[in-house]
Amino acid sequence: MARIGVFICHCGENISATVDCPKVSEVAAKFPGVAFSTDYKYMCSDPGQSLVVNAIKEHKLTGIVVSACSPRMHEPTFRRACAEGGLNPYQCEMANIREHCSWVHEKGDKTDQKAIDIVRMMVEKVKRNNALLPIKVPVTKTALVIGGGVAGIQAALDIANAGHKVIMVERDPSIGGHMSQLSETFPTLDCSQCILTPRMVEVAQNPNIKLYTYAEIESVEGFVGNFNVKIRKKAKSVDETLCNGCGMCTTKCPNKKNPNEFELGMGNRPAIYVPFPQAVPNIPVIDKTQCTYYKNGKCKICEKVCQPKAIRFDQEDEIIEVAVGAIALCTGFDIKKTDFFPEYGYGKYKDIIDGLQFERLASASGPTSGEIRRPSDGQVPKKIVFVACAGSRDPAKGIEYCSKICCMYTAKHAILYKHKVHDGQAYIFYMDIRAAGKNYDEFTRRAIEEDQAQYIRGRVSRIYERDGKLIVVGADTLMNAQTVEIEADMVVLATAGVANKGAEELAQKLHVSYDQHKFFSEAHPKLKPVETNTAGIYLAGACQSPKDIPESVAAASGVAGKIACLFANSELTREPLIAMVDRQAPPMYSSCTGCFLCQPVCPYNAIEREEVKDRNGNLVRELAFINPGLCQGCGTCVAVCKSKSIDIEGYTNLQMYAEVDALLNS
Amino acid sequence: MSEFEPKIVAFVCNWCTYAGADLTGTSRIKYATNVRIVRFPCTGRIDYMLLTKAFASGADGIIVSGCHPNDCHYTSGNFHARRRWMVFKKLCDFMGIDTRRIVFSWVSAAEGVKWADIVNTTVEEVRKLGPYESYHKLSTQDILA
Amino acid sequence: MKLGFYPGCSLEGASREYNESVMAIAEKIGIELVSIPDWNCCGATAAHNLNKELSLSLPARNLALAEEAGLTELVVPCAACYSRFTMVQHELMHDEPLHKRVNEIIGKEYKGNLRILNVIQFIDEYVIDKLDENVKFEFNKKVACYYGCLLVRPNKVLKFDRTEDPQTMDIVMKKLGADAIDWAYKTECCGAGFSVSFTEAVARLSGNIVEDAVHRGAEAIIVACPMCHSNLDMRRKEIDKFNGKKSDIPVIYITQAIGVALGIDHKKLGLQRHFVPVNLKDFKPFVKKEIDVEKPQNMEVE
Amino acid sequence: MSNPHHTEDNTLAGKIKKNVGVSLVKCYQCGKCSAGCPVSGDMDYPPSLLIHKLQTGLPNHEEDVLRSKSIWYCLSCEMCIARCPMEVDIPPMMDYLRGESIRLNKANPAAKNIIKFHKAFLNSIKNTGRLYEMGLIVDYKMKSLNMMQDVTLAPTMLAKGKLKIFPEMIKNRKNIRQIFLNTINKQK
Ligand SMILES: Cc1cc2nc3c(=O)[nH]c(=O)nc-3n(C[C@H](O)[C@H](O)[C@H](O)COP(=O)(O)OP(=O)(O)OC[C@H]3O[C@@H](n4cnc5c(N)ncnc54)[C@H](O)[C@@H]3O)c2cc1C
Ligand SMILES: Cc1cc2nc3c(=O)[nH]c(=O)nc-3n(C[C@H](O)[C@H](O)[C@H](O)COP(=O)(O)OP(=O)(O)OC[C@H]3O[C@@H](n4cnc5c(N)ncnc54)[C@H](O)[C@@H]3O)c2cc1C
Ligand code: SF4
Ligand code: SF4
Ligand code: SF4
Ligand code: SF4
Ligand code: SF4
Ligand code: SF4
Ligand code: SF4
Ligand code: SF4
Repeated sequence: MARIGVFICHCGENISATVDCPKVSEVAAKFPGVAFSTDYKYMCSDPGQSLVVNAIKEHKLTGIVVSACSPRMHEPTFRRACAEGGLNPYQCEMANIREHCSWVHEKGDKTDQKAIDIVRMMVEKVKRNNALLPIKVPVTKTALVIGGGVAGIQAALDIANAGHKVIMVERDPSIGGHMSQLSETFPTLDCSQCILTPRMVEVAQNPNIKLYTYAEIESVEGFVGNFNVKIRKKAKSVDETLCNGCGMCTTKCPNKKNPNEFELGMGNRPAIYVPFPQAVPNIPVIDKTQCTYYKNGKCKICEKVCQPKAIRFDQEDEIIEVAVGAIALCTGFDIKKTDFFPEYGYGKYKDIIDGLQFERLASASGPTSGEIRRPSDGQVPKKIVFVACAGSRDPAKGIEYCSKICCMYTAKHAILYKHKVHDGQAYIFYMDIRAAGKNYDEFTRRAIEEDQAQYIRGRVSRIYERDGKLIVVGADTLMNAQTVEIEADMVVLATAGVANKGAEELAQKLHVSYDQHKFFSEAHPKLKPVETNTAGIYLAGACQSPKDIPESVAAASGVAGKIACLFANSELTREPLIAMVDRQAPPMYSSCTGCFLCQPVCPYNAIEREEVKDRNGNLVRELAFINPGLCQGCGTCVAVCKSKSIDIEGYTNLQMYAEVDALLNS
Repeated sequence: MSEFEPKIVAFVCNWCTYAGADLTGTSRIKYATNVRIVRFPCTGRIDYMLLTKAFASGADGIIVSGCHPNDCHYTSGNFHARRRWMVFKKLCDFMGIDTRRIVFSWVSAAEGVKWADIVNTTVEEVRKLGPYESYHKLSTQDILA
Repeated sequence: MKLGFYPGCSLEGASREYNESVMAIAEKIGIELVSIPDWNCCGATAAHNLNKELSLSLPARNLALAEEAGLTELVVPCAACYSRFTMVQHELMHDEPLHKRVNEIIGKEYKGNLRILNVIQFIDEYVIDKLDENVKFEFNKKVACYYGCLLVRPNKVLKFDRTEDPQTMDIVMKKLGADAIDWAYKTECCGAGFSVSFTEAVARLSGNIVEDAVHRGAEAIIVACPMCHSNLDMRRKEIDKFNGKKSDIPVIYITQAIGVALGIDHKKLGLQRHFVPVNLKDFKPFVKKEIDVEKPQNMEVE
Repeated sequence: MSNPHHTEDNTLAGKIKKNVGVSLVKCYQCGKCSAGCPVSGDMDYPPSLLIHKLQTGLPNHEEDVLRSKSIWYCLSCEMCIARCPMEVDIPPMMDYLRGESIRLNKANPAAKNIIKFHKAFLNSIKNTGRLYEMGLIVDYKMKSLNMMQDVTLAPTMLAKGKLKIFPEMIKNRKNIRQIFLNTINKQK
């Protein structure tokens, strides 16, 4: 006979302000099978939990229903309390009367009735709960880091230094990400390359890190502790084991006029190239779309000049399979290009550039060796306009969020500009200056007070070109919204930070969720900021939302800590809420008909064929068998099985039917 | 007579719509009280016989909601759910079950507002259709009563 | 081939030459334009400045009459009328109660089955393909194509070309052999219907337009709207006064430009009616050139 | 989304929201509209400032708006809405404000001619079904008493064949009068 305990939580006033908790408790006490019912101010508090523990012991309860917040919040808490009271932890259910009731309805009878219904439903369910034992699975203590920007580099180094193996996969020929393109970095103005390059080299030299550049994720299977990953290593047309990075090939390649991606089109590179001088690894790749040999069969000059004979025109993509226990997603972000702005000329004016292009102009290793010169004619701009929030905070353009980093880098640009062009004047059109961080506001003040940046509060309406000048038309909203027209020599748009190319496909391969802007979603915005909803997959850096370097690095170290915790045990305990095909002794009796309709629907290939043999070893029949290590408990097989031979713990047929029955027959 | 209050049952997946409905709560967005939510691990788990069961036990309308296509926590559960629903719908039409009373939708964990909208519109639509008496009457209890 | 036609008041009066040139090229390529029987004025800015329902009803009556007459496509050369018609159709089709009310007011039923074309769309769909075989002269002039506001805004409703830096007229003119320049005032407002009541503003706004076109070396401004035309042409005295210098750049309708290239008599195109004299001479015989007529990528049109 | 618990918004901004569906709370005062507006220099309050005055909901600011020149100088050119990041639809708001300004007898004196021109224009349509330009000019001059304006324009137009001496009349003028009676003339 079931003896169920019901605990109604007030959640301070969060529930009790709209739901009559004592009444619900009273009604619940009369439900068949309920042996004990009470209400309390904070069920999750220590006294609240003790109340549960004591009630289980005192009233010899066989199951409990905690009617409180969402099970997504406190189910583990009360399962623990349940276990402490001496019950199996899975004899506990939560009735969600906060998120699904008190917070979404007004006070009144209907709301009370709904709360009562929810409780009744869970009472009926919990009566049918089975005692379950947690499942243990082994953990492969190797981490996969996807993306080799500053976030990926930090995560990889931290994990490797904790003594675990790391595999890093980077899409480009070199690691470094966007930080390697920056000139100097706010809020301290250290040289980006100077602080990043040593870390890049550390990655290459750390014996615990295996680096695959020019590589992408092909597929991911498995689950926390046991992922199987296929990596596609794209053909570089260069044998990495032979190449010594001498650079003869790149200097001698006659095909030099290809737009340089690293310089954002503001320079050229040969068909065989290393993206930038400090690249890690320092091994060139041939761009097959541009190489003369790949295009029309002639040339091969690089092959001739390469002394170690490292050029391999017939090299093919390689698929590498690895087993890893955890994955860190660090694929970063990108920024909108200037052609995104109709009112600023659809990208047709050469001297309207984006922030990254300005970083390259300001960088000592950039196309102008650090002199600020405009792309059209190489002149030094004497009047320069920076446009903040270009595309950000602009629902009409589909980007309603603030890109967070651009206020700061625009102030930085104004400072760098003034340091390089002493008689130049910088104007910044802005809406708000968002500089919340340690020493950040001080930094923007410095741009204004020391480096004479003129901040004009208003959005630019239009930019057009006339007689070699860019006419920037804005309004000054602090001056009666009067029109301000500036004849500029160059304009820098602080374009919106957006999700990286391919983020959506990658998320789908990994089964992690992402928001409407294709940024990856964290499991909880406050309390699980570096976890994803998929166990064993973590995220760090700008792939989550635009982030600056300190934040990206902090998150990356957070991820490394999480992964080190995961790797601290050789076994992982998993929730036993998985599916099973029914089996009854004696030998292998089952209602399973062996139709195997269930097999193809399982997303994790968890359903296997089990052979039933007679004494003589002859095959009698085949039955479905679910591998408990692989099943993730989605329940799809349960729904397709026509003979109802599969059931899933936590959501058994009996439980679900009982719930539906209980809901409405009031 | 007071207005007819339809009884709506929502079959939702744990990862997207259940979390979306949680978000509706955390955002304090108000909606009609008529709905009762049943949590499933995935829409793929939903056995459509449960829909007829729900009608039999007095539901006037049903919402089935899970992750958006390609966003299923288990990759493809929601596709299988859709596919089976196509088949089941034909069966329903054949059996004379009013499929206008079954609303399919996608609500992600980020769509708290959408969840409230879906509940409210479903309640209004079903209110227009009236109580599903023709079905309820056939449920065993009534026949025996 | 028959298409519906709404001339609108200005084409019957102050902008006769626009009407004449539309008719002339339509005739040349064998399209019959059928006017809506007993059409009325669309109300223009005045109506929607003063009364919303009136501003919906006046155009709606025309649309209903066109439907009654069995027309399915309606060419509306005046950009102002075109804008009013398209906006009204959009509003009525998206607001059921309003639609009902307007039908009651006009005492007719507009169902919403008309396709409304402005003159450039008309050219794009029905004229362009016939140009190569019919064009006699190459329009070898530097031209500034001026779109104004009503042809391209609001983009969400009109869904025609891109809002900033539109290209359709430029493409037509390039096909005729012209050099369509890149300039800054393509879609800036000329002062629209304020010609009489707020002349100073019109002089300034149109003045800036003329000045930029001249500054960049254009030999003609090409327009597709009678209001633009009358502001830029008939207000030239005020414009020159505002700019402090005399300008003789002619303002011609795109239909006149096509007519000229087709070899139609200039009188028949009404070129003599302009305030700023039009002296378009020295045309070379037309040689078909492959020009890059790719529509620009960034079209915001769905 | 407005919160059902809030009391009804009786400010002018609230009425704009209710009557023309334009939500002024969305405007975050970026000034892009004012920067692009071709006549913002003629206006006493450029569009963004006009909106800000309404956002405050204070009677003196609302009064300023209804008595402003701005609402009459707006050309309905749609430049503002074409570029507004928050899609605040200013032209219909202007239409509504003009209506209110006339209704409450608060129209700015500078708008006199503009209103007279519009009225003369509509008169022509009401009488003939179409715009009779010659009549319009005469009517407008009578109304505005601005006899000398454009004295040279009309003769040149006549000479170029651009002005008709006699009005065109549509057949079903009754229908047109009906439309006027059901709309604008209903107000009185
Ligand atoms: C103009 C500008 C100026 C800035 N200035 C500063 C500053 O002064 N100070 C500051 O703190 N921050 C600054 N930032 C921000 C800084 O660039 C970011 O914080 C930082 O780059 C984020 O690092 P990340 O590793 O997360 O991403 P990224 O730097 O974007 O690196 C991501 C890496 O992942 C790789 N990748 C992407 N997709 C895949 C895939 N599918 N498979 C494998 N690899 C993949 C990429 O190739 C790249 O190497 C600036 C940003 C911009 C745009
Ligand atoms: C008015 C207000 C509203 C806020 N609202 C939000 C919000 O809505 N959302 C949000 O995300 N954040 C909010 N915050 C910020 C949030 O409170 C902080 O982010 C968070 O509390 C920081 O946590 P902490 O652990 O670092 O520090 P604290 O919360 O300050 O905790 C520090 C602890 O250390 C103890 N301690 C201090 N010194 C010693 C010592 N010498 N030895 C031993 N123990 C010591 C203290 O007693 C305290 O318990 C708000 C902050 C304020 C002030
Ligand atoms: S258990 Fe949940 S509902 Fe109760 S007090 Fe804790 S958080 Fe609030
Ligand atoms: S020449 Fe050969 S060894 Fe030298 S960088 Fe090129 S591929 Fe490497
Ligand atoms: S073969 Fe290709 S990469 Fe090598 S030198 Fe020639 S063009 Fe350059
Ligand atoms: S960080 Fe500053 S510039 Fe960038 S979007 Fe936010 S407010 Fe605009
Ligand atoms: S669907 Fe059911 S009966 Fe068919 S093989 Fe799978 S478990 Fe057995
Ligand atoms: S519940 Fe069934 S379908 Fe889902 S993972 Fe487990 S075995 Fe596969
Ligand atoms: S452009 Fe839009 S958001 Fe900006 S001030 Fe004008 S109305 Fe407000
Ligand atoms: S519609 Fe009116 S307010 Fe808007 S830009 Fe044009 S003139 Fe200015």
